[in-house]
Formats: sequence, structure tokens, C-alpha cells
Amino acid sequence: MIMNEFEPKIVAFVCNWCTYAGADLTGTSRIKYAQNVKIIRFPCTGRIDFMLLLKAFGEGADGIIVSGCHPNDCHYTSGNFHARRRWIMFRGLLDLLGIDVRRIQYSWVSAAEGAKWADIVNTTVTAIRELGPYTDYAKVAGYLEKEAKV
Amino acid sequence: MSKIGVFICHCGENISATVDVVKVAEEAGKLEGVAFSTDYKYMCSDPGQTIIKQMIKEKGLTGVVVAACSPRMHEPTFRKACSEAGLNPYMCEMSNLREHCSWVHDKSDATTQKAIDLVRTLVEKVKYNKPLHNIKVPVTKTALVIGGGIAGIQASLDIANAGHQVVLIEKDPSIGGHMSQLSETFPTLDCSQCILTPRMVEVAQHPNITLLTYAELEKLEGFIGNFKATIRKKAKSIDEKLCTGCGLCTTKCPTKKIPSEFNTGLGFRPAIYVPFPQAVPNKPVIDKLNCQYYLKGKCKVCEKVCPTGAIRFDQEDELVEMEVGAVVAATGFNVMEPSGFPEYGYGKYKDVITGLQFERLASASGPTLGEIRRPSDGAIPKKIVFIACAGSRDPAKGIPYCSKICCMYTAKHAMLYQHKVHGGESYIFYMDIRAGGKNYEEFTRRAIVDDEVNYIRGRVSKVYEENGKLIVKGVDTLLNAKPVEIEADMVVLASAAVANPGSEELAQRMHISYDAYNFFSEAHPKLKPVETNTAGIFLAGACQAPKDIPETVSQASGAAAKVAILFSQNELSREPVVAVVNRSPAPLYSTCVGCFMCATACPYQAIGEELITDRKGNVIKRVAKVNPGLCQGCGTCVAFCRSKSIDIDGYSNEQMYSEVMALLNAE
Amino acid sequence: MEIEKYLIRKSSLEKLFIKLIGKGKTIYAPKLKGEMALFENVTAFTEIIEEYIVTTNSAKSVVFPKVEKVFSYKKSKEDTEITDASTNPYPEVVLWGSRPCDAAAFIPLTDTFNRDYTDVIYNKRLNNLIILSFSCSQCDEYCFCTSVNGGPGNTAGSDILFTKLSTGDYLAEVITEKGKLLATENSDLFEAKPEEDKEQNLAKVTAYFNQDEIQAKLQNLFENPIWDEKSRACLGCGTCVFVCPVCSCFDIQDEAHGGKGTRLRCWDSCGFGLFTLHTSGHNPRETQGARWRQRMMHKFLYMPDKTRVAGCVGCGRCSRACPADINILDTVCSI
Amino acid sequence: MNELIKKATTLLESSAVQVVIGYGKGSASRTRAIFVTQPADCDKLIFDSRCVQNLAVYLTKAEIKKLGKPAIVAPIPVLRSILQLAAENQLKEDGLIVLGISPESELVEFESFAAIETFLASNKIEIEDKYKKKIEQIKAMPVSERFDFWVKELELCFKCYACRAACPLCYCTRCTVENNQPQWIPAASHTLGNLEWHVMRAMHLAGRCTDCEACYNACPMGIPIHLLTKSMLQDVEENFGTYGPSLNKQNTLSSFNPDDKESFIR
Repeated sequence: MIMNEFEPKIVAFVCNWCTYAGADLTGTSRIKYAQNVKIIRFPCTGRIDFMLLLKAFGEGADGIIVSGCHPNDCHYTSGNFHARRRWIMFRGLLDLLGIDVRRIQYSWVSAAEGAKWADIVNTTVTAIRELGPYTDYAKVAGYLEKEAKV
Repeated sequence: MSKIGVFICHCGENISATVDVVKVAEEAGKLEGVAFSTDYKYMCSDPGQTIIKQMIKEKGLTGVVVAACSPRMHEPTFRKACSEAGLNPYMCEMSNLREHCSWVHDKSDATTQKAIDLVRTLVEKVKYNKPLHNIKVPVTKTALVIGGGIAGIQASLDIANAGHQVVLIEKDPSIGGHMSQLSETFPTLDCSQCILTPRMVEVAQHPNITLLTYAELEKLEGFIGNFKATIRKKAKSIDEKLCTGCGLCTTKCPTKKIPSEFNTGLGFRPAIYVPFPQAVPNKPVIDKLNCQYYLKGKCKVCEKVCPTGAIRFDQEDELVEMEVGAVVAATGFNVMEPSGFPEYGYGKYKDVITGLQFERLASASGPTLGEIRRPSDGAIPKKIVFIACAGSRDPAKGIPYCSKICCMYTAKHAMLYQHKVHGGESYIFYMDIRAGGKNYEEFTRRAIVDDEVNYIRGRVSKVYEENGKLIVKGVDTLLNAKPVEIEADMVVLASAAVANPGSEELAQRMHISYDAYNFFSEAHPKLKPVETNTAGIFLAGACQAPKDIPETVSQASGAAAKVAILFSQNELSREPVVAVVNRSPAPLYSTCVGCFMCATACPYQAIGEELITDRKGNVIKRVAKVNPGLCQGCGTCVAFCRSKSIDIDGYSNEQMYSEVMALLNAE
Repeated sequence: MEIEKYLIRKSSLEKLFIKLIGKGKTIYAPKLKGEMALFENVTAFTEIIEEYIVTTNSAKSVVFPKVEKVFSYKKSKEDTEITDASTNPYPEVVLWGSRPCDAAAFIPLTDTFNRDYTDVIYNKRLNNLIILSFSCSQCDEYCFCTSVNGGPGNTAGSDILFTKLSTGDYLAEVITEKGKLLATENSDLFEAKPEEDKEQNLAKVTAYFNQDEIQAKLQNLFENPIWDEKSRACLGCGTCVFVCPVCSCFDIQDEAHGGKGTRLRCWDSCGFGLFTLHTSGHNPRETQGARWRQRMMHKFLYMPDKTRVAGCVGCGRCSRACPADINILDTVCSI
Repeated sequence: MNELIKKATTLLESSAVQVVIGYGKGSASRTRAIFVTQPADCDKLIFDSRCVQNLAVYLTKAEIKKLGKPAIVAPIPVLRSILQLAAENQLKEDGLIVLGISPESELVEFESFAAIETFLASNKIEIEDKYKKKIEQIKAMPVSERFDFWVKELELCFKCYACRAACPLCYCTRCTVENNQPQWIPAASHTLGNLEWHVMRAMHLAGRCTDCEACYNACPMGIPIHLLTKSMLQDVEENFGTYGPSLNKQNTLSSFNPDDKESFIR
């Protein structure tokens, strides 16, 4: 790592059955990827609340990865289908609001796709690096740090 | 105020080589609510677990975070340890420092910092964990076995002999699978059918086994101990009760020239047929796609000749639902259509055949009654070439893996040829001879030494016809790589073993994972080779990966044992990760407003309604209610509930929220 | 002090504005957003509008912002370190173009924040505030300042009150020491007092009721169907309270980010069911009727009892803003 | 509107209902919701172009439920809300009488909720071009500019929750903003809190909003929050085809199609 290069903070919201297992496989296969991404484990993408994504930006995340089972592979049969619909609506709304949707990478990574997980992580980190720190949002999140205002 | 213990595992050097575990433990110790923090070489080891137990007692820990390998690996281990020390097992969480950190990053401060962040995140989660108690669910002691090959047969017999009910379904008209097609078997050269058919009959006659041939799995719902399977019984167009299996219809059927699947296209069968003489059940089915009546609307010869009037042209597919407690997937494999190998001329030259076809030629029950005659003119080949690894170990052809059985059966084929054709010459082009297994190496030696099979280490570049001969151009890499050219009468390709067509869809129907080649995935490559990621579904045989018969049979027995273990309990205790609708003080009683959209979103129909009433029984409110028996804990309803009135134990709103907060707010 | 009167030329207003900006003052003044007038931070004189009745939002936020940081904290395992926000420098604000009712509202507001406890932050902001009001030349059917002891030319609460004269120039009434200081600092703009009388230039605001009578009647009106009737259409939002220049209820909120966080004072509204909800689930004010009654009682009975004046200055903002058209004047008049 | 008055009077006289929720004269030139309980007061009922408040909001309010079985004056937007509320199990068919008002200001009566759905089939939600244009304009801005646009608007929000209070579909007895375990949305009305509130509000209306604009009409600060829901309506139509309330069609977010678009998913 080059010192004082911008190191994006990226949170990954992943399902337990496919992507979490896939990320485990990345480990067992010793495929290297960037440290910037940290995983939070959910039972299913269906469980991932859009508010949590919003919270992540609010708490200073520069990027977000949301990943689960491929269509038809959901351990719970349809959680990922419901999640996908939620994402479609959420994405449209964020886009209208000028919340940068390029900072959220959605993906399907199966338990067998260790290499794909590493690739998702690395490409996302590179992409967010290019976008730079999420200053727009930080400006809003940092409201209270500003001098007392009316 | 929570007292949390944090235990950092070195995992030998797996973690400590890249993560500064001492620093992680030290930083964890500084976290609010952490009462104890330490690191140890092997947390999962007995002394490791002892440390956790001791500290739970000594420090009165209210929560435990073990930072080690993936929770998918050792969560049960550590939760058990905690409960042994008197702490509710669900107060224990794991932070994945190995698969998600040390194994994927190089040693650096950033790696250690990530480890610290991951630990902090789980510490904050544990603060919101609450004691949970396993859910008890009944077990339906009937097993569904899918696939009637040797794997399915073995599994069925073992489960049935353990005293449990078995439903065995087979998509073809007869059980037996690939093994019934084989001639002799390595390394003993005993006749395949001689050892298989008795087992087939045993299945048919076993009181505990319900055999459904010509049937496929349509749908599988539910969960371990409580599956609901929907089976499609394809119309056989005969009344099995009336049919005596006399076979008259099959001899009288006017449509006779249909390539026989059983004989891999080397022989023919009629439209109403029994796949092979020893078939079980030995009753015919009508192949609607080729039957004159179904095609042209007239014929009905079979109906006329049938002495018992068992023919039923109007018969339709039937869907039967059944409750089963466990499922064994034994759907086997297939051989790759080597048409993908123009260089070998398969499909172009009649006398270039696959290994499986050779089995039929060599089989006493085969089209040539066991004589090795070439398909083109029925002549006995004087020179024969076997090409190993036709497709296998060939990333260019999309199959990087080794098909495992080819080395052995190719040696067997060559021997059979030498035994049957005196003075014949046989050549085997191979990459390596993989003869791992009891008496396997000895077997291939015999081929080379006793039967004088010519092994040529090298690949074949081209096979082409020249005045009635098949010219095989290859290279011998052992004798300083000189090109070789053989004028053969017949070429046999050891084509790769691949997953059955449709196995991907089947996996999806069963909700089990499968690998890049559509072979079903086991739960753990070493420690859970017969389990799948879906509890209650087990694997047997080549549907998981290419296997020979002994391996298949042992895995089948393994799967059967797993089923028997499952069925040895009357009740299962399930992880209590289920959704719950909240309760709040009167006059609200619950913040649920009863829109019931959670119910429409639930994949398990686990959400019903509950009427909240006052003492007089007047309905105050209609709210959603989760049936913990049906709920599988996906949490879709939780993310969906607008008023956050439904939450899921183990992944609660507060837990997930605090994880996000903690992950992004380093102290 | 004795009110001093001066003449200010139309052209001098902008000069004054520029001088104030030059002195680094933050200026809040009425500004257009679509059709509505809002008090907002302005940096150019031309942004300011003069021909309006009252703004939608009140001016109270210059001393009582919707979110006020009280302190920030940092927790560690050992102890918690606190940084008091009131040591912050608060901006020097000039409230420009407020109406007499807006200015009058600072009296009850100040009383509330000093009654039993002297609120440091409020008073710091107040000390940094100069109020330059403009008399009303027009009003609408929602205005009733004259019913609550106010008026279109009322000087109470302002530091300087400007009244537009027929000539287009202004009469400047310097009311407080703060005002006087400002006048002396800009003496070149403050000329000898004009002849023209102020009254003829003021709007005629009907007096609908008498505050003292209402106060008397409310004494024994606690149990009365009128509260439910008048609030039936109430949706239970906080609009009336948040646009009110006098309403001062607040809620204390801690915002935590890991071990760090801030304590905030946030506007709250008695119109919300949550306002009085107990943890037990019991709510002493269970219906909107009870909440509406509280608001009326507080403004027209409790406050005049406890402080110098009533809790309503008759600006009519709540009635204009109410999405369900609940009209405070309508309620009071039907008492 | 004599028909309406006549009908209301008979309903009250026959005690078929105990209250008629309708529009009456309000302050200045405004109209306001009135709750007529006496047949004699029915002549206070009016209906004209100024009657835009969505009265359906009162059907789920405790204070109004106490008045007994209601009849409600329901122009198209109210009818849509009623249908959506019915689809969400919030209304009983025999629990109210709907006095529909057609676009031609004719009184329309309904036998059932299904009848309302049939009636609305010929009165589909149409997003006006001026809004479509505005949404396009906003979407055309560079992402930061777009964000600034909204930040500037949302800075004005002081969380009076009039948008929530006026929306017939915000009937939750405890809104998630009032939930502090965890504190999903900051209670404070600083810009972040406001942004998160309005994102949540819009998301909770995804596939449910019937485009009545009550939220925007209620907002004292004139923040164009209706553009959020309108744009989401467009997204629903574009992605899932389904559009507008329905008794039998499943809600957009609680249903799915295996072939939903996923061009944005890797």
C-alpha cells in the first residue's frame, strides 16, 4: 500500500449461503484482495434493509457491496428475488436524489465463485478509489461538526 | 453492562502469520464492554476451548467473540463450548479472521487493522445478542432417493434395512443406471450385471422401498425432517397392475428401428420397450415420441396383442405429493459427447466409439453378444487404439478435472480386447496412468505385462480414414518424442465424465449448491463429503464428482448412514434463527398494523394472523404471527416491514445496525 | 429608554445593509421561495423582499435553531470526555425585515428560556442579535396581532422599527440601546425625524377578541367538547408549532457514532402523539383534541400566568400553514 | 352537489352511517375536511376544484373511527387511496360507504371495493408532463449538482411530519422514525436526518403510492417530495409494468418476477 493514498472504506453486505461461503472459498484458495472491504454477514439478501445501506454512507462509507446468491440459487428460494426488486427501487430513488449509485456494487457470487468475489472486491475498490472520498455525503453527515448554524 | 470475552485464534500460523494477533487482542481489550481478551494458538483445540470455558466462569462473561476461522467452520464448536460453561450458546459469535482476512491479505498494518475492525464489529453485535433456545421439529421417517443407479440402489437398501421407509425414483423405465450397461468391472473383471441385478431385484422386493420408475422430482419444499416432495410420474401408457411383463407387445411393435439408449445407439429397440432383459421393473413403457399411435393416431398393435389389456394410451403424467424427512441425491453422471473432438473423428467415422459403447460391445448382453465387432461392418478389429483423457484434464475443452475412472476402464477395455481377440494389437495413448486404489496399480500392470497392451505416453493429434483404416497420428513423448502413426481398425475414446444434463435445474429445485461443472457441491470437501449445504439433503455417487463403483457404493452407504442418524431421532432441534412479531405495551399491543405484506413475501408461508383480544375476547387488533416451525429465518419479512414490527433472532435490527455502526466507527 | 425617531432615505437602506455585511454580520431576511416568503440567510440586498405579509417560517431559529448542539462527548473505557458547545462563538446576526409580531415574539420566547433557568446558548445567541423590523402596511384574514396586545406598528421586541412613508422613505424608531448603537455607528444614514405620522401608513388589523377575556374564560374550559370539535380534522403533524414564533418546546437527543457523539436540542411539538407518550404505553394526552387544548391553554392561559405576555403574537402562521386548515383564530373566537 | 347532500342526509337519517367525511368551507378561500354527524348539517358539504385534501387519511385515524361507521366523499385520488388501503387489509368492505365523485363531478356509488377497482381502471394514474419534465431535468444534472439541489431543499425540512400525517398510506401506529432501538433515523431535523427520513418515506411508498400529492400539499416549506414518489411510480411502471392500486395484484415489493431486470448486478 502506498502511504497516504486514499483508502476507501467499503462495507459488504452479503448473504450467508452464497457470497459469504464464496468469500470463504476465496480464503481457502488463498486469492488475495484489498483490505478495504469488510464483510457483514446476513442470513439472506432478502434480509438486507435498504436503511442499513443508507446508514453506511451516513457513517462514512465511501462504497458498498451488496452480494448474494444467483437467481434461482437462493437458499431460501426467493429472498434474492425480493432483494433485487428492493434494489431496483432503491437505486432509482438514490439516483434521483443525487446519491452516487456508482458507489454501490450489487453482485451475485455463489459459494463456488471464490475468484469472482476477489474480483468484485478489487474492481470495486479501484472504482471507488477513482471516484475518491464521498465528500458530498460527508458534507451532509458532518452537519453538526460545522459552526453552530441557524 | 455486558461483559464480553474476546478470544483471538492464531490458527497455528494461518492467522498469526499475517495478522498481529497480540495487537488485535490488546485493542479488543480496550473496547467498552469487553471484560477479557486474549489470543491462543488453537482456539478450537481442547485447551483452547478450556480457556473460553474458564473465562466464562471466572469473569462471568455475558457474551463471547471468537475471532478465528469462518463461522461456517467452527461456530457450532464454540457455541457448544459456551453452553458447556453455562453460557447460552447463542451469546457466542465468531469473527472471521482467517478466510476473510489473513488468507486473503498480505502481512501489513492494514491487515491487522481490518482484523481489529472485524472483531469490534462482532463485539458490538454480541452486545445485542440474546439467549435463544433451539426449536424442536418432528421428523418424517421416510427418505426420498433420487436416481436408481448403483448409488441410489445402495442407499435405498441401506436405509430400508435400517428399518426406514424409502421412496426411490428413477427417471428411466428401469433402475440399474450406468453400472447395468457395463461389461466387466475393474480390478476384478467380474461381470457387472451379475453383481448388480440381484441388488436391483432386492430393491423391487424390499417391503420398505417404494420404487417409482419413469418418475422425476418436480418440486421440493420444506426443510430437514419435513420436506414436501412433488414427484412427476411420467405416463408409461400401461397399467402396471395388469401387465405381466410377458413382452409380447415389444416383439409385435411395428416400430423397431429406434436406437437403444441402453446399448448407446449400437442396437435398436421398439417404441414399446423394456430397456434391457434384466430391467427392474420388467414391464414396458411406450416411448410417445416414437410410437406410431401417438405420432399418427393409428396402430395400437400392442393393445391388440396384449393378453391382459394393460395398454393405456390415455394415461397422463401424474403428480404425487409426499412428505419425506430426508433426500439422497444419486443422479449420477453422463459421458461427454465427444463430437466436440473433430480431430478424433467421432460421429464422422462409425468405428470411432466411446468407452461406454465399447462396454456394450464387450457385454455378453450387448448388441454383439460380447464379441468385439466394429460398428461399420461387424468385422473383428485386428488393431485397436484407445485414447485416454478424451476431454478430461483439458481446460481448452472446458474440463480441467480428471474423470478418474478412465485410466482404469481403458486398461480393462484393452485387457478384454486382448482376451477376446487373439493376436489382436491394442494401443493406449495416455497422459498419466492414474491407478490409485486397492489392486488398481496391479491391474494396470497386468494389462501391460501379461496382456501386452501397448501404452504410449502422448496425445493424439488426428484420426482420419485412409483405405478402410483409421490412421491415428500421435506422439510418443517417452522415446525422445518421436511421432507415431497407427493404422487402426477401431478407436475408442475415454470421453470425460460430465454432470447429467438437467442437474443444474434439479439442484435449483432442491435448493442445494452446485459447482462450475454442475456437479452437486458437498457441504465440506473433507469433513462433510456426503452432506450438502441444505440440511437433510445428502449426496451419493457421481452426481457430486466422477467416481468408480466402490467409491460410489461407500458414499451411498455413507449417505444412508446420515439418513439413518437423522431418522434415529423423533424430534430435531433447529437453530432458533426465526422471525418474531413484536409486542408493545397497551394500547398498542404490537406495532404491527396488519398489512400482511410480510405474509405475501414469505417464501415458506410461515406468516399467519393472530387476533389480539381483551379479557372479554373482543378483538382489539389483527396482527401477523410467525410459525417458528415453518420459518427458516431468511429475514425477508424483516427488511420488508415498514414499521419494523417483525424482527429476526440472531440477525436482529439492533444487531445488524450496531454492526454497521461499529464497522465504520473506529475508536 | 426613550424611543428616538429618525428619517432613513429609501436609498440609505442598502447602504446600511452593505455596512452591516462589511462588519461581518450574518443577515437573516425575508426571501422568496416560489410563492412563499422565508427568513433565510441573505448576502445581497436585492434578495430581500419587502411586500409580504408574514414569512412561512418564523424568525425564532436565529436564537432557537431547530437543531442546537448542546455538547459533544467521547467515551473511552475509563471515562467520558465532554466538550461544552456553549463555549462556541455564535454568529453575529441581524434579523432584517421582520414584522412587529415577529419581534414581539422574542419577549415570551426570552421569558421561557430565562424563567427558572438561564439558558446559556439562547442568551448568547440573543446578545448577538439585532432586530430591524418593518411595520405592516398590509395584512390578511389570518392576522390578529391587535387581539393579543400587538399591532402593525408595535415597537415591542425590535431594536429599530422602520415604517415606510408616503414618500417612499422610512421612519426609523430606535427602541433599544443596541438600536441606538447601530444608529450612532451609522449616523450618516440616520437623518432628522420626519413630519409624517406613522399611523396612517399602517395596515388596519381587526381586533377579534380580547386576550384578557379569553384568559379568564379558559380558566374553567378544560373539560369542553370544543377541543375535539375544533381539532377533528387535525392530522397530528407539528407544522403549527414549528412555524410558530413563540412555541419553544424541545426534545433532547443524543446522536452516537461508536464511542463519539453529540447531545442535541431539537424542536418538538405538542401536536405529536409521541410528545407525551409514556414508556408504559399510557398517554396522558391520548387524542388530538387533548393536544390541541394543551396548545391553546398553554398560549392563552398558562403563559400569560407565568410570563409577562401571552404565548401568541397573532401572526396567524399556524393557520396559514395547517395542512388541514385548522384555524387558531376560529378556535379562540368560538371560546 | 345536491345529489351528494341528499345522499349524505339519507345515509345519516337512516343511520346507515354515523358520520359523513367530506369537504366544507374553510378559512379565507380554502376548503377543509368536515365531519357531518347531523342530517341537518349535510348542506355544509361542498365539492369543487379546491377540494384537494385526501380525506382517506381520516379512515385510519383513531379519533375519527370513534365517530362510528363513516361515509366518505371520494374523488379519484381518494378512491385510489381507499383501494390501496383495502389491499393492505386496513378497511372492511362493510366498514364504510364510499361516495365517489367522478372526474365530471358526478356522484358515483360502489357496491364493493372490486367495483372501485373497475371504475379506476378507466381512470389510470397519469403523471403530468410538467412533473415528468421536472424529474428529467433533475436527473439530467451532474450527480453532485443533483445532490446539492436536494440538500438545499431538505435543509428547509424541520420534521413536522406533515407529509406523513397527510398521507393516507402512512397509517402505521408507530412510524419507524419513532423507533430508537435502533435509532434508524436521527430525530433531529438536520440535513442528514431529513435526507434519511425522506428516503425512507419514499421507499415505504414504493409500489404503494397512489400519486395524490397530499404530502407535497401538506409540506409547509414547499419541498418537492412528491417528485420522489412520482419518479418511483415511473420506475415501478418501467421495471415491473404494474401500476396503481389493486386488490388482487400483489404489491410491487412483496412480489417478484424471476426475470426482473438486473443489468446493474454483476
